[in-house]
Amino acid sequence: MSFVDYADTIKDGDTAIVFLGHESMFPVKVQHGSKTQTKYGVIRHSSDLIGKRTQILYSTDISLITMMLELKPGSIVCESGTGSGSLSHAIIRTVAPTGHLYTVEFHQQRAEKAKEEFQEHKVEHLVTVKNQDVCKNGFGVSNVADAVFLDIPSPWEAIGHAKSALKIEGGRICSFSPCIEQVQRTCLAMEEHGFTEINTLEILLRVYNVRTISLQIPDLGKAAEDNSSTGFDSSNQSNQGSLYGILQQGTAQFKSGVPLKEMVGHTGYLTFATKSLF
Amino acid sequence: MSFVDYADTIKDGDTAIVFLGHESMFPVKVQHGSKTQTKYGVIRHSSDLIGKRTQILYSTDISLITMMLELKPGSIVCESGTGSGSLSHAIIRTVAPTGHLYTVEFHQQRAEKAKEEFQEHKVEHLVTVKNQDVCKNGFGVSNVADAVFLDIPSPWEAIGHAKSALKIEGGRICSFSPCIEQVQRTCLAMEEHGFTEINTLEILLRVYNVRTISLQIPDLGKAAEDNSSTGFDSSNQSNQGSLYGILQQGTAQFKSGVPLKEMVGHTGYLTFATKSLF
Amino acid sequence: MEESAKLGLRIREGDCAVLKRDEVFKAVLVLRRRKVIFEKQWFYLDNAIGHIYGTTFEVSSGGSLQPKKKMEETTTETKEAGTDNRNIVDDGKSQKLTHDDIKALKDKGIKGQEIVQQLIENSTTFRGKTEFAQDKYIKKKKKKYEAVITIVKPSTRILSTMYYAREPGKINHLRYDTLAQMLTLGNIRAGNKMIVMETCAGLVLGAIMERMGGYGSVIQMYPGGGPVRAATSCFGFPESFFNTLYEFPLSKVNSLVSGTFSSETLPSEPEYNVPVEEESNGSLDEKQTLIQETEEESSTEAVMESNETEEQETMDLAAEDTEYKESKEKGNKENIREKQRKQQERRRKLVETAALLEEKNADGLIVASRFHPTPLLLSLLEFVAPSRPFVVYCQYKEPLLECYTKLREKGGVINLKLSETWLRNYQVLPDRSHPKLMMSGGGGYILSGITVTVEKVQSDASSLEAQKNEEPASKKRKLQELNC
Amino acid sequence: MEESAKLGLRIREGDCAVLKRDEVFKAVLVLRRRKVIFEKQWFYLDNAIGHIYGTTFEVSSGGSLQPKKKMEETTTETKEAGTDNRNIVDDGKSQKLTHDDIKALKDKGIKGQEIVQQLIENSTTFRGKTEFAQDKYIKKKKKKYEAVITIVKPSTRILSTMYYAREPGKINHLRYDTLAQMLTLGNIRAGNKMIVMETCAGLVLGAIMERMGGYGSVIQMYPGGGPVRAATSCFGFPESFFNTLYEFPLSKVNSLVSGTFSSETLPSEPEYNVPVEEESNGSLDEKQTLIQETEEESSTEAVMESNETEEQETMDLAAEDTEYKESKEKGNKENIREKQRKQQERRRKLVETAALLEEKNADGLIVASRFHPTPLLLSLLEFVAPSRPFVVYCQYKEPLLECYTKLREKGGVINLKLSETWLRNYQVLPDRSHPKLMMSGGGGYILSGITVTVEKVQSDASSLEAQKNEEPASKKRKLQELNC
Repeated sequence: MSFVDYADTIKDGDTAIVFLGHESMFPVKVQHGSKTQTKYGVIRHSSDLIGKRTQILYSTDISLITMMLELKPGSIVCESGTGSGSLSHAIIRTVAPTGHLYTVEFHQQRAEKAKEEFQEHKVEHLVTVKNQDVCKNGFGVSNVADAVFLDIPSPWEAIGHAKSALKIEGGRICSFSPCIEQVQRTCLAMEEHGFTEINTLEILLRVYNVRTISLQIPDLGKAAEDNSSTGFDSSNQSNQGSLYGILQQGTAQFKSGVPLKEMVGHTGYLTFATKSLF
Repeated sequence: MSFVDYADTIKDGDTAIVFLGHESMFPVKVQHGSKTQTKYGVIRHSSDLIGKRTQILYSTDISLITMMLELKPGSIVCESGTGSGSLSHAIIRTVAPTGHLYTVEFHQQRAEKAKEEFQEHKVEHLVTVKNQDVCKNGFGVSNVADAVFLDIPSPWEAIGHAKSALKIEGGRICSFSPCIEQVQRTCLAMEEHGFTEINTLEILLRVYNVRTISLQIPDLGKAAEDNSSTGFDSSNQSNQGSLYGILQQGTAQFKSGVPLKEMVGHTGYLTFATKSLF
Repeated sequence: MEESAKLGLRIREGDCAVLKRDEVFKAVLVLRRRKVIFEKQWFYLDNAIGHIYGTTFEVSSGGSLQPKKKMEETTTETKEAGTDNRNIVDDGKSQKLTHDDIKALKDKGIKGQEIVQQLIENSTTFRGKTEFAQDKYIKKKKKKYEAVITIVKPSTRILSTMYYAREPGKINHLRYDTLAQMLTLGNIRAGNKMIVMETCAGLVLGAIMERMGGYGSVIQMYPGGGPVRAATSCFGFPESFFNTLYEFPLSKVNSLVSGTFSSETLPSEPEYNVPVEEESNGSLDEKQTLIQETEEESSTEAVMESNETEEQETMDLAAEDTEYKESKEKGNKENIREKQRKQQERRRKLVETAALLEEKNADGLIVASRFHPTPLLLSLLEFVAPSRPFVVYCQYKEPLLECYTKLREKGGVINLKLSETWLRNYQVLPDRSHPKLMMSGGGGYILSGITVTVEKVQSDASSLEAQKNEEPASKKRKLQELNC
Repeated sequence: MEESAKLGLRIREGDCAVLKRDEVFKAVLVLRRRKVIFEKQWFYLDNAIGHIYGTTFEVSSGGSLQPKKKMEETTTETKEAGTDNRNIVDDGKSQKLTHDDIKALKDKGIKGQEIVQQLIENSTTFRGKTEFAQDKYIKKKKKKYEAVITIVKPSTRILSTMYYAREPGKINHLRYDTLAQMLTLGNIRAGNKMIVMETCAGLVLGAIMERMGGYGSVIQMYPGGGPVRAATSCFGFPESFFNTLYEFPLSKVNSLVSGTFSSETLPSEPEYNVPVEEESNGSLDEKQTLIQETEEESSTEAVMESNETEEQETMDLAAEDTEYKESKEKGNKENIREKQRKQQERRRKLVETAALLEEKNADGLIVASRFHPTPLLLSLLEFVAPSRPFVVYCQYKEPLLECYTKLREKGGVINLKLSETWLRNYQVLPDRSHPKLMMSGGGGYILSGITVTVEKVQSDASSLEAQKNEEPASKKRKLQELNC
């Protein structure tokens, strides 16, 4: 099964994701005779998860990149570096069946690993991998791309190459950098090369755990004889149309969306820009 | 009445805050014979609000600055620039009755305005205002301060002066800058001057409106004869221990903490550091 | 390059195009001899027709558009800058030109660029300002007096940004980055069979259709009389995209689930009192109304200098009520035979759509509506194949907490995740980089998950098991710690 | 400078001091001949006594502390840096020194600095790394092998940071910047009369006392047998601060409000079965238990090289249960006359506290507890003067929504505001500045407001009026838009 289609059943040689518990999932290459039946039922191949396997939190950025670069079926995209291929897979899925990805990776080992994976996932017809330095040699294509994505240490050195890879009538570019100094240089380079709509963004994901929380109702004692006008006690609270579903034995229970104690505080800055015709 | 005490009743010449509606409040200088009675009742002098009158959103930063500089009654503090005096007032309130604030303002008009206000608010014994350039002339005091606060365009030029204003045995410093480039230079200068625990923070306030929201229950029609196992309709929902207090006529009503559509996205970076004995 | 693709690059009469000035967008229908008002400027689009999308135009006198030549960055004279603001006393009298003076200049047809130059020359404080302050002043004035607009081709990026800025109420305050998350979490791509339930003016539908590129199929569930596609029609999709778009009334969902659905009962039901023409799929009839409101706007303020905060004009498009009325009137004029033919066609497609849903093999479900999400999810997930993603957007967090709980109770879903995103924009300028001073307070909340097969025999036991097991040991410990 | 102030600068035996290494804190009691374990290092504090707070020490062999001289930045040899990581293949074999080799070096008493040097020399990939990667490597190894700790004086800043990092459950996950907001919103300052209800181990109480500097008074409301002040005792306040600290049992609040309160009924009531010694105000008895756990920790791992994620040791202080038991035992040993004297003293102070509350003129109310905030607020606001601030912290948002609603219904409060803060830490380094990669997901929620006088006659009408009026027109319009 290709990474760009759904299938109804798991086939020999497929990569499937097995979920066990709340946050635990892993890919399994399905072998004849093995089972991926869990107590929750059969988990079938869901290819969108595989693309994320190396950088699961990156998907928040990938989402924004895909939309802001206006990727869709048929788009021609240039990317550097290929890295773990997590964005490459996302791009390929989006531009299939008629688009193409040109991805340039500086590190030889990684380039070869990516090539192998694209073959294994049956998407090699949608992608061209090159092992070269994008800052020196560019993408190896001219005036074909609708969009360019850069995730390299010195993106400002590749802006010229990015511009010439983009179509004559224009297109979109995105550069991902963890450090603000890289962003500063990249924005300058983009401006020098005549890019417009230069816009730097950052996106963070805040995940909430849905929990049932019980808070104790404090014991404020008895008001004795006189029940004053301000008296608030737990016994009459339940009659007042409280927010809470269950109120029992001095405890208020409610559902809460509780933020995780720790979250990813930074992945990188995303700088988008447009190449205009003029 | 002084800005550093509470009083039970409004006196002639006091500055009082009048609240009208949800987000509207303003200070009023009380004149004999005038009234500050509103339909909600009398609002008495609450001096913590007056300090915020010029930069109400700044109070989130002030809170963090006060705690991270370890300000308390008796602290000696140096500040530049005085600006609108909103932080000065907050510092004075915190270090009173035994501490002191030395505040240096470069702009002559502002320095005089601040001096007048301190007199008017009867806190002039707790503060010394100087009209000079802190980067050239420093704070005019040596080895007396427990804490130094900088809110000037080139804080890195004042780090040396800040160091010599701090007590020999050490103290805390904070620099507030809107731009990251200022922070970069300031951190370098702090390191060069031997400050430790250099730490840059940013704090943002997210305010929630508490609202009663009604969401319509969609009309999914009748399941006719057969009520299937998956059937979910609005009629039996109310029996299921729903989260919602009120559920009437196809509408679910609930309280929600709704974030404001727009919020302050940036005031400045806060860089804290410690001057150690060695 | 294909000829058709090349054609799409040029601005044509009848296109839905988007006007852009700085970060302000406005969708308009490209028509000849129609006055358009945008950002206090009025002009005609006639001259734009035939130019390539992305072209920047200048508004010249008489409201005609002229393509702007490549940025000859107007260096407004050698700047003489002050060193700091120590000597600047702002008395509100620093500008010697009055509002009337400026209006006179504009009336004479003086270009914006020249007006800015005159403002600088007549400012008593300009020379004393720092270089940074001078830059800022020039930028501000340029923005005010230079009448430059760019015409861009609509896309999900542009339309979702535009709607969020101009008409957030129409799209349930769905912020563009949240929409981006939904498209990725929903794994929207060519070849999918998607179910969509949205009340976002058709923006979410359009985003899904763009991402599917005409391959696969989309079934739009709709409340009330018919699907709303005002924003969908702005995307400028080729007609072929609409051949694989289906719609199905929400009010028939329960009967379809229970197996009692019948299309025969359809025409007599009350919700079909509205004329069928309403469901025009982005045809020109519907677009015709896009710009009707513009001419009612006062054009005089376009040249006024004022200190008021700028008000956004009401957007031209998505005037659903008006569309509705207009098409109704038209419907009355049309002959009865045509109406019957359309009703038959409609019924045929409804049966076809019901069959598509009954296959229960959709590749995903996207919900983004003003309705409570729980009943929608519990019903519509019936039509989704196992191991497929679903994504629900809600402006409020609380209904998604309930939805999460109910889905857990029902079972058949895993990987449930409730989240929101924070979006920060940056100003990146030499020595003056920082996050933008204002940011969006919230972009709404998303609940996403994946469907799984629950085998009937053990369904109850296993879903309980799943609930227990999905709270790992470490979580439980934490919870105890919290409540101790 | 006063002599007393100067004395506070020096580390003395019996002080509660805070150990600091990078951004990790741990509170300890300074005692001679007591082994302390911190960040996998063990040592004795004997040599630290007499040094000024803020001094940095190195741990030398035998666990003795030596003041570290001013940073001789160890420039580990001329660096020969690679230009990029193109040729680096990570095969996990780049370090030639084994764990045993390193252990042997440590056992020989070789200093951390030298071990780092040896690690660099024995790394096959170090020279190929970029300068940045080399720096990073050195920093990482230094942190691991250089045994450097700083002893700092406790403060709200340090204790609140420490508790949030090490024992968030003990302080209801109250993040330090949220505490900072509370102190400012509550207008805490010298001379106030504050009411505090907290179950944050006494941290919030301590923060308030620090900010009041011994001027004014604080009334601590407590649930159960007595107030918890484990964290309060760490601040090292002078004894005089405790003269103005009062406590009052929550279980007597309703009777006090209704005017039926009597101190005579007190000793026979069940909640006073616990011994009265429990409420020791940060005396040394209580502190004695602070470091008792440390010696149970394994000291062998301090010198081991391992790849495990570092686990935080349990904090030494705030071991309330143990304190409780110990003082109970001691209580049994003490003679009965002392016990009676203390009970009388306790009753006298209770009556005094009740009188303070009954004046209904407190300058503010701070609540930060594990209990539902609504009943606390509705009752305790009775004791607050008009025109004073109140601040409620809750780890969860939902209870504060209810609290907001109930307060609105009851009236007598204005300026109600529900908020949370986002805190972002930054790495600022030349060419490598960015927000830290991890951040806190949430620091809890705050509801704050100001009390007002509601005149009895018109109270109902005016509070209704207030409710209506506090939703301004613009808000109402927005709401309609949302729900359309």
